[in-house]
Amino acid sequence: MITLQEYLSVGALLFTVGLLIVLFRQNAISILMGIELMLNAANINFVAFSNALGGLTGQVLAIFVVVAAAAEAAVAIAIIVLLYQNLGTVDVEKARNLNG
Amino acid sequence: MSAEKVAFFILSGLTLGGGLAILFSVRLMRAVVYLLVSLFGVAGLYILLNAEFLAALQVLIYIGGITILMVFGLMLTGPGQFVNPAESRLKAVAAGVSSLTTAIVLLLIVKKTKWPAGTQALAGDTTAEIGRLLLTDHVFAFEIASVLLLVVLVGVALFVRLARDGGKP
Amino acid sequence: MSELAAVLPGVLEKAGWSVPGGLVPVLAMFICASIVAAAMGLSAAVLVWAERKLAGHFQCRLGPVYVGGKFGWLQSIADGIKLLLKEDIIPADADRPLFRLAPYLVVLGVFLAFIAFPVSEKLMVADLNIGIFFILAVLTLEVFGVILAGWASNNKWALLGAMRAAAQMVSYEIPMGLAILPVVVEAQSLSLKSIVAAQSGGMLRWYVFQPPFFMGVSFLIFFLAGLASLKRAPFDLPEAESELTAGFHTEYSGMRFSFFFMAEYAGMILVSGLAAALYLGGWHGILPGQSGAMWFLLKTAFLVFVMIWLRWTLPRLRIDQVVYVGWKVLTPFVLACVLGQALMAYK
Amino acid sequence: MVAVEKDVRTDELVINMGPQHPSTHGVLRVVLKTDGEMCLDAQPDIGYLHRCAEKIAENLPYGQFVPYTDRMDYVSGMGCNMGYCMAVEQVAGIQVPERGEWLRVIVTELNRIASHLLAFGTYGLDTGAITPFLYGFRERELVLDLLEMLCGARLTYSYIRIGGVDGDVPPEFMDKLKEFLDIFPKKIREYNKLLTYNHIFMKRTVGVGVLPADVAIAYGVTGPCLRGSGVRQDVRRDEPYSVYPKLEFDVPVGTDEHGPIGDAWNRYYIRIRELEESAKILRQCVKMISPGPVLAEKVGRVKPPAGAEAYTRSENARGELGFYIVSDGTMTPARVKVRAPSFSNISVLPAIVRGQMLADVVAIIGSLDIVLGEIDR
Repeated sequence: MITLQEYLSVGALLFTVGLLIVLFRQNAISILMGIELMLNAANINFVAFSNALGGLTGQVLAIFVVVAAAAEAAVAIAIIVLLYQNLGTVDVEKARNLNG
Repeated sequence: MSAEKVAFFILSGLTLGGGLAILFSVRLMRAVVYLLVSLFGVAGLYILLNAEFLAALQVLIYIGGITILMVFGLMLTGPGQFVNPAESRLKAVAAGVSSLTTAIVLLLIVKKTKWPAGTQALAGDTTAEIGRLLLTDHVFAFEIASVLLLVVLVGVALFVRLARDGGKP
Repeated sequence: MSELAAVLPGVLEKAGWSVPGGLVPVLAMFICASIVAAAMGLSAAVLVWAERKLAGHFQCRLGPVYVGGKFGWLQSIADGIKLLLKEDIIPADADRPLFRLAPYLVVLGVFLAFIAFPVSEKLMVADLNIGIFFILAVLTLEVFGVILAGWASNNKWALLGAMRAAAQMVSYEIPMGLAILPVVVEAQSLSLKSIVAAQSGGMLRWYVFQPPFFMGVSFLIFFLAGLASLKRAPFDLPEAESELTAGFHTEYSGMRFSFFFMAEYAGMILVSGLAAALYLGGWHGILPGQSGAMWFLLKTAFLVFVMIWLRWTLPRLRIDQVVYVGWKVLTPFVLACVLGQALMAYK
Repeated sequence: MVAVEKDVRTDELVINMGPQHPSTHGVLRVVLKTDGEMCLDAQPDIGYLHRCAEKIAENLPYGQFVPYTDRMDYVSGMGCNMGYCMAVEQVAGIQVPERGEWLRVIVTELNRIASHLLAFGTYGLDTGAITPFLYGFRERELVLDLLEMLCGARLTYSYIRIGGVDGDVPPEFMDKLKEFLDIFPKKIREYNKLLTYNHIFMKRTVGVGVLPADVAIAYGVTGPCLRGSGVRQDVRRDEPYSVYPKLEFDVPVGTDEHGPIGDAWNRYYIRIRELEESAKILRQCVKMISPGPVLAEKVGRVKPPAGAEAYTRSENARGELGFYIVSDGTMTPARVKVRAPSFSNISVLPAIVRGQMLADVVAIIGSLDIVLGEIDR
């Protein structure tokens, strides 16, 4: 028997790992990976709650998160490719001219 | 320890280990493979949580879609991008500290809150039930999601056009 | 698998082996896995031989004749031994771990898909209630393996092959997935067992022949898209021999190369079998009341034959034409089919 | 604000197609500059099969160079034999007997059929269809059997000698030839059904690699490639040699029936039509040939007068094959220059591949039907 707490801990840790990747890495694709991990962490929590409470709403929400993640990844990759074509880099530290 | 528990530890190990491996890998392509491992672990956790449909969805969308998109992104952003540049020390420390704080806070919340114990069995065919829910209770969100996808489709098509014309609209 | 797990303790007891109760499901799992793996390898070997023999006859020649006496029936075993004994070459600048990993991923994808493969009512590893969806999901693993293989080889031809594979799969997964929907709408289930069960009662109950033929059209689309996702001719661009030498597996040799081969042939069986189960009534016979694994295997074999036939007859499409067909021909048609079937089900 | 580099990066990939590649038809290397699947530039790099044939010719007695010509266009060696022998005969003033000329035409036309069948089969391979190759080889086998009856060789014949041909045909040759000519039209219809009018094949080749007539002429393209662009040029008709004036045959040219004139499909289809024309010529030859000597008497050692020179043109399977010979009055020529059709044909490649897809490059190289032995010599 695995308790809800254990699942939530995994979710929390995965979220932290994702956050670490986003903060540590400068490469835009790496950052995207970190964001995906964070979204997955949220999904684990949703599904764990769904399982614990006996409703399917959590799973439905998780499906929406997956949809959003897919959409986000598509746009992000398109932006990254465009960034590379215009600036010749995907290093977010170097692509500063949006800072003004 | 029951078989379920063993499976849980293996799968969470895969999930978190894959995530950490992304953090420490220097080659981006390998990072994508580690991401794959991590996402597989999550799919396994879904199965443990009796969410088979979501597990299959996870594999289909993440592995069949998002990781492949990332590989595409890697291929299209040139060979120079495979190795990450070195980070500044200050930034690393700041990132580490803030992440550690987040982790501690989150874990504390998980620990301190009184969660409902045990699980409630889900009745019948969850897949059919999810479908029903999507088109009844959550039909508004469903429509929003489809509009979102449409917007993404159009937006990405526009981006591709921009990319082909050399960034000029 | 659950049935195997139920009878296993008795069998073990008779044999005089004592196995702790908790290990029985694990043991059953291993047995099933080895059966699937063996069946996959064996069927791939048989198919390689059949393809060579058929290709020979399509081309006014004999095909293999010597190995094993008559008909060269041991040819693919000989080929397998040759591939096993061949030196395993990894290019100097390849990404070694990924290069090694890729063939396994490709095989794993197909292998996992066989778990829900419905040979007959009893002969099925597991009847998952998301059966068909599960198969579609794990098959994407193969795509990733192919891309990884192309990338890790550090060869420009392989990279181009991988890019083609990715573009092709992305365009064909969608019609393939959508083509299943009319059947799912009609059967009200994702489980392959119940989908096949809904088609019992003779040939006219098969989904292909159901008027107004939305499912007949989606059968054709499923088969074509399946062909494309298997990278079989005329959609064999990722491994186009005359253009990309061998595409994503240019740098592979020996056993690793044969893994790609095995995945392709097992995939042929998988797609044909799925088409047979989804649209052609699976294990149900032509007349009402007939059923059995034989029927399923016959239908699968026929579809595999069609695949081989197409391969040795048609030239190869170009990548823009492949993508065009996927997005602008198959997808609209299949969407119309889904819509039509949904409207039919609504009334 | 940080200045942004404005130069747009284009991700060009430079690929070496060859010298070891299944569809370069030999040891040709093409340096491709691609953007994804799009081919921006292609530079053929030749010379991997260079064997100094022209230099060897300067050091050998005239008659001994004949076997080397087999190895130039090794797919239609008879044509090369004939071109060289014609040049030597002109420079040394040797008259070939009537039957010798007839046999020369028979064997060169047979060899043209064999060569075009190979082109047909390999073009199928280039576009991804494997079966046409074996269908083509089925009939090519019959032709090679016929040629084997004459000289024992199936590839490097050296059957045509200075002053005529090596020997008369065996008695059963003519019957076998008639048999072949009877079944051949049916087989050509089969090829058309299998490949020429296949929907996918036409999608792959129609409108691909369009070579306008003026560009083709400017690059010196000859043979089926030039005729595919709609130029009715054939040395057999324009400047008839041997017994061609007595024969009736058409010179097929490209049409805009299915797509633009001068595309890969037209170049391919010209070869199929030429199979029919060659068969027509052979049928006339079988009827019109009469008994007699096949080799000029007392050819012996050829020793042309000093300063004599000759340039002969002949229509080989790939286009106009020219031999230029200068004599210095010794047993060996002072200079032999070969005008190889494939050499000119491949030179047009960069002009027509720009902006085509990678798969089209293969289709275009295949439609040019080059033989590297001839390009490099």
